[in-house]
Amino acid sequence: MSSHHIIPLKVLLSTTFALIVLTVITVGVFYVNIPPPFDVIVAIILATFKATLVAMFFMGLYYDEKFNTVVLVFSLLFFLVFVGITMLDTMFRDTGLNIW
Amino acid sequence: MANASTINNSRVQHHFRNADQQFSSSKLGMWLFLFTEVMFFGGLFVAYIIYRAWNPELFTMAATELDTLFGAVNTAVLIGSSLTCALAIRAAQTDNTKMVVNYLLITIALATLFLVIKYFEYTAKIEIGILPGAMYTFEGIDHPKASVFFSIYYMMTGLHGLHVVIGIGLMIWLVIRAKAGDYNSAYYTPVEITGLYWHLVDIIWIFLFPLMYLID
Amino acid sequence: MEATTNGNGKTLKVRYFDIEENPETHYLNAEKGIKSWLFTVDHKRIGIMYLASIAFFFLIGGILALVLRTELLTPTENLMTAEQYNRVFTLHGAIMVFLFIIPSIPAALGNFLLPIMLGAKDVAFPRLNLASFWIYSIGALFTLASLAVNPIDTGWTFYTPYSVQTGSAVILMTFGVFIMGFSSILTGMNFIVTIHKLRAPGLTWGRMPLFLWAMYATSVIQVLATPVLAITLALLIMERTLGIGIFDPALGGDPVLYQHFFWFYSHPAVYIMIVPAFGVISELIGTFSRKTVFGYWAIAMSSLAIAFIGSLVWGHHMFVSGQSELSTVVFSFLTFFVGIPTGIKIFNWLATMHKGSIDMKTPMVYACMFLFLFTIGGVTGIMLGAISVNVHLHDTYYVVAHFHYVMMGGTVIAFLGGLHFWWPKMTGKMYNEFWGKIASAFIFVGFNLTFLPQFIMGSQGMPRRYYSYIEQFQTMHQLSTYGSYVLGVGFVIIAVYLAHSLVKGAQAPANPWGARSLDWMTSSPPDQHNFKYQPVVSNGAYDYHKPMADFTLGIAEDPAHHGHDDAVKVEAEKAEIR
Amino acid sequence: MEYLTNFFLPSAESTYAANVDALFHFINIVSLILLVGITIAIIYFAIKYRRKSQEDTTPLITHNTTLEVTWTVIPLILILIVFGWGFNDYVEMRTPPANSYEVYVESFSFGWNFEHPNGIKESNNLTVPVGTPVRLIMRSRDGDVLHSFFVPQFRLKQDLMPNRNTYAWFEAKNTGQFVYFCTEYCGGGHSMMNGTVTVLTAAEFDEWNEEELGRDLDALPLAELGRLVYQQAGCQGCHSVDGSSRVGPTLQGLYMREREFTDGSTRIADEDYLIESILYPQELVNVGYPNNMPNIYQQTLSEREVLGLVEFIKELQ
Ligand code: HEA
Ligand code: HEA
Ligand code: HEC
Ligand code: CUA
Ligand SMILES: [Cu+2]
Repeated sequence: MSSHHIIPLKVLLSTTFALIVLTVITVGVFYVNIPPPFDVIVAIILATFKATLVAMFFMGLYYDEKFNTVVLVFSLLFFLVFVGITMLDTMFRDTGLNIW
Repeated sequence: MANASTINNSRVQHHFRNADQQFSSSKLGMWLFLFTEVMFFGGLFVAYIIYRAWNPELFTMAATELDTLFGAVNTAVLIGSSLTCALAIRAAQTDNTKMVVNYLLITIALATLFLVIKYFEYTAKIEIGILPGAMYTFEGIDHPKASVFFSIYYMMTGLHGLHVVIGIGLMIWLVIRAKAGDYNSAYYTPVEITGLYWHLVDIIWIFLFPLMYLID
Repeated sequence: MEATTNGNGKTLKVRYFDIEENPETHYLNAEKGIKSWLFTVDHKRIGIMYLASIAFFFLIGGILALVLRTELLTPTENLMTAEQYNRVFTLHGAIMVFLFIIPSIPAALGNFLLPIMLGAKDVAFPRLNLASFWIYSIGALFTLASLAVNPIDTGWTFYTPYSVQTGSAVILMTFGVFIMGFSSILTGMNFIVTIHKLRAPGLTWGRMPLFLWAMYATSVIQVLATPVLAITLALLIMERTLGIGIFDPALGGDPVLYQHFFWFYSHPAVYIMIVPAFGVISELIGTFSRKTVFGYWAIAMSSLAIAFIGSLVWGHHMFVSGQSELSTVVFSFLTFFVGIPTGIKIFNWLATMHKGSIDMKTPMVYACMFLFLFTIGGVTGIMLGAISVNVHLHDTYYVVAHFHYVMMGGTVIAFLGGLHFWWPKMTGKMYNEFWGKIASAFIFVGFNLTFLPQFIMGSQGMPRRYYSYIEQFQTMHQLSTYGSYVLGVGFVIIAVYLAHSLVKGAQAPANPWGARSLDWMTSSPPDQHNFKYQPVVSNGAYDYHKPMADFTLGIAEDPAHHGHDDAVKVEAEKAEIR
Repeated sequence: MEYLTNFFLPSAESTYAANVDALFHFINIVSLILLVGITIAIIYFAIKYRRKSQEDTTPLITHNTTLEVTWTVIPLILILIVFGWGFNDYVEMRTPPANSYEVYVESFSFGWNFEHPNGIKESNNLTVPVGTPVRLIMRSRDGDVLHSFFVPQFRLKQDLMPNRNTYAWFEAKNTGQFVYFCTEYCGGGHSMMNGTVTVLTAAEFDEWNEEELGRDLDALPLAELGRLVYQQAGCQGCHSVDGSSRVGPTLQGLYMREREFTDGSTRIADEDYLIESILYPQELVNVGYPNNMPNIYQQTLSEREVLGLVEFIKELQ
């Protein structure tokens, strides 16, 4: 059964290494002073990348039943819906209907 | 929740056809639970994003009060604990009970270290009057909504901290059961599932760190 | 007791077995004593405990409704002051929503039926299921505690900043709801896993009863939206205790943001209420028309579509709240799309009745009533979704009438239908058909008399949550109040004859309605482990064109026991074991 | 028909009201057709296909694509029409003409203040000229809760918040008095937070303006001033002058009556007491009433106004 996959030690260690390196990069980027809003974007991309590594290898999604990945992706999607649609309000208040 | 479903030792519960079915059910259950965790923290992230979009200057000013070093070290600590946690599962899969216990203990130690660091961070802030909400008295940030930033900060890190505490509790319980020899390659569902939970706690911190500490 | 079958897509050897009629021992009497109930992990008993709890809370909520209707008989003070009135409608709304309707079909009927319909022995996590029930009870206790301390007066929506400022026990109440949220989440998770992992051999997705599809969609919404309610209420509690200033304008927060948070849960929550009802109606109409449900896949998928689209439309409660015009327009646009899959369901049910063999038993009477009342509730929802009209109708009795038509006329009616339908299965007793129909007539008349006038006075401009009103509305209010009394009489009749049937009712056969799904392929009441054998499914749940003989299947675990020795071989196509 | 439409909706008194009503009637008619169709189908099927014997068999009809597409597409078209129509009118309702007459609206628990561009202030009644677009700039009082301004006959509704302004506009077609309500739940006085919009002809409106502007508050006798303050500072929302009980006790006959407080003490309602209970309402709380009288009058009322209130209350015997 695929979900009983024993994740190779090498994979675990290199994932950890990659995560630490990415953390260093994240902090490094902070000191480079990228102008907003790109600083946030870079930070989010790096964090997403790290999170993907954790999910795939530490949490074993890479070896696991596909449906579990679907569940995770779905939850992120709904989070984005929540933020996205709410911001249609919070970012466009008092602009009236002139946007059309 | 993971625990309740799997208390029964290696025996397969009567309504499952076999161990595989039980294992993959538990795992799916845990993933769904993580789904709810994403939405639970999601609410706070939404509040964060919206307030940041409204007051970008406030977030820049306020983040200077947060210590990047503390944040970075804690990130590394949690990544390390994720590794040892994954290793504990590996040990269980390879029938190495002793290492299961050892790895779990290291994980617990790292988690505790995380909390200790958080403790110092919090006290440093509380001393200068950076408290959540109405108790906020700090005057170093010249912004009418400064207290809102720190409310969000305390809510997010506090809820995350609460998850760390729960994680420690779960792992202590795993250690006790592992010492009793309950886990082996045929049955290690609780370890696996607690591991999933722990990695999610790690992931959330991975996002919190740049969003809270690294704003310029 | 593992049936050692391994039929990954292979042909299974299957034997018929007889369903035992009126068994000596069944889940109700297999164990005795109060503890055997309170600490049971049997999904059926948990379902029954939920049923009792929600009946209790429906009674309380209903009595509060009658009290507030009585106050509204005249424009002046009848029974209570404005403050007391505010508490009464808040408690009525909160109890009906959080303690009654959300757990009603999913937790009570769902718990009882879901594993049986799947041919499983229990839900995937039985202990977690019991925990859900206890969490629900603890949450309910907090709610009741708030009643004793200082009943809350914020409206069931807890809008800030009023909920931050009022002196009533908001924290106790919201904490109770917070706790109950977890019960809902855990039940949802449990059901999703059970449906994914514990389907009987041969029970493919396409053979599942539509009730299960509906429960699946419901569970997805529960798992998805409820955590947001939890965090919202947690933040509200923090707002009151610490003054965190996220939602409270006095501290720099934004009250409209609170409304987004609240409705992000509470709009999908209305589909937590109605989608299970759709599931029940599919079962009722299929069974009592004795006909294959028309457009099986359309009905199954429309539940998921409703769950999905329903998650995108929460802002239609906020058209005049001061949210941006842009989002108002987007929300209005998305809102209407829920009507499409819902319409598909309604028309498919009608098409199922076409050329059927329709037996107007009480459950079917309720199903037809549902079609009528829910359509009214639904189309008035479309009315409310139209922005310009909503500006006029928002927060008037038109909205009150709309949501009672969908919640009471939809969910509660479907629930009553389901209750009568599965009553023989759950209790082993038949209810009284004659009184069943009389009561349904009272409910139909009383309901319309109560809520139709509310549409009219709402459009004329009668605001909701009003303790007194201008005289112009008095006639309508009086009609509405009298209607609610008729409604009350209907419910009393139901309570009486159901109680009577428990004591003196006729023994129910295993399959009184000639239904085809697995819940009817076991004795009434079912065995402690649902089935004496691991059932194997080789027909769809609505294959009414096939003879009944095809349906009583099972793998004899112990051939000496009840199995026919001259076993017939049945091809179980694609009998997958996952 | 006329009768029927009036039965459902109050008379349409603003320029955009008729459009809203048209959509309302359109949806109603379409819904009614759908509902009647569905109901007939249920009843017809239930009779025609009723079970004749227990051995009845039914045909296997799994689906019918043409039919299903039909009942997907027709509703789709209908909802697009309804959306477009509602959207169109909404744009109008949200776009005040450029030359609108502007009124500031303030809501508080439990009452309304209106301030005209020329400085005239009114409470619980808004006076406007007919045939002129009026733009409302609305806000709830600082520290107060949400309220909502609803004039059924204008088809106008908008929430008010304490932390930012919201806007609405209308143009009255006819003169007259129109009720408005508060439609955002706001506590004990929610259902008493109503008032009127008085629409005058242009000439009457000018006259009214002159009268109001000409009034010299300082010359007003104290009791008269008190009555004005009673109406305009929101006391009216919670206190009646006719003996009936609202959120707070009635002011009628209050003077020199013995009062009982939640701390067990009692006191005669003399002048001192009246002044104290207006300025420091939180100190002594009457038995049987919530402690929610606004604690704001030290700031908002002048000394003369408070004295005026006292004189006014004294006269209410
Ligand atoms: C069970 C609960 C339930 C259900 C199922 C619904 C279903 C719907 N609701 Fe309702 N609603 C509530 C419970 C529910 N609602 C509650 C509790 C409130 C008030 C909360 C509060 O403020 O306290 C509310 C309030 C509410 C509002 C806000 C009103 C306001 O405060 O201003 C709106 C606005 O858009 C709305 C819309 C809808 C729509 C479009 C649907 C749709 O899902 C309906 C879809 C169904 C149909 C359309 C009928 C069947 C279809 C056909 C016959 C096909 C033909 C159809 C077309 C041509 C479109 N609802
Ligand atoms: C599931 C949801 C639900 C249900 C079923 C009901 C049922 C009823 N509701 Fe309510 N209602 C709400 C949910 C519900 N309501 C909500 C959410 C609000 C908004 C609150 C707010 O504004 O915050 C509201 C508000 C509301 C108002 C508006 C108050 C206001 O705005 O001022 C009114 C007024 O008429 C009303 C009336 C009624 C009536 C007469 C019934 C009747 O249908 C009740 C009939 C029931 C009975 C009479 C009980 C009789 C039972 C027995 C006798 C025993 C039977 C026992 C067994 C079967 C075991 N409700
Ligand atoms: C939000 C509602 C509210 C408003 C607005 C309000 N009051 Fe009150 N008032 C109350 C309540 C409730 C009480 C009784 C509780 C108490 O004694 O504090 C009260 C008590 C009083 C009393 C003491 C009455 C007695 O019976 O002993 C006086 C006098 C009074 N108010 C005057 C005023 C005046 C004058 C104004 C306007 C300038 C005003 N109030 C505005 C709610 C209100
Ligand atoms: Cu003000 Cu309701
Ligand atoms: Cu909604």
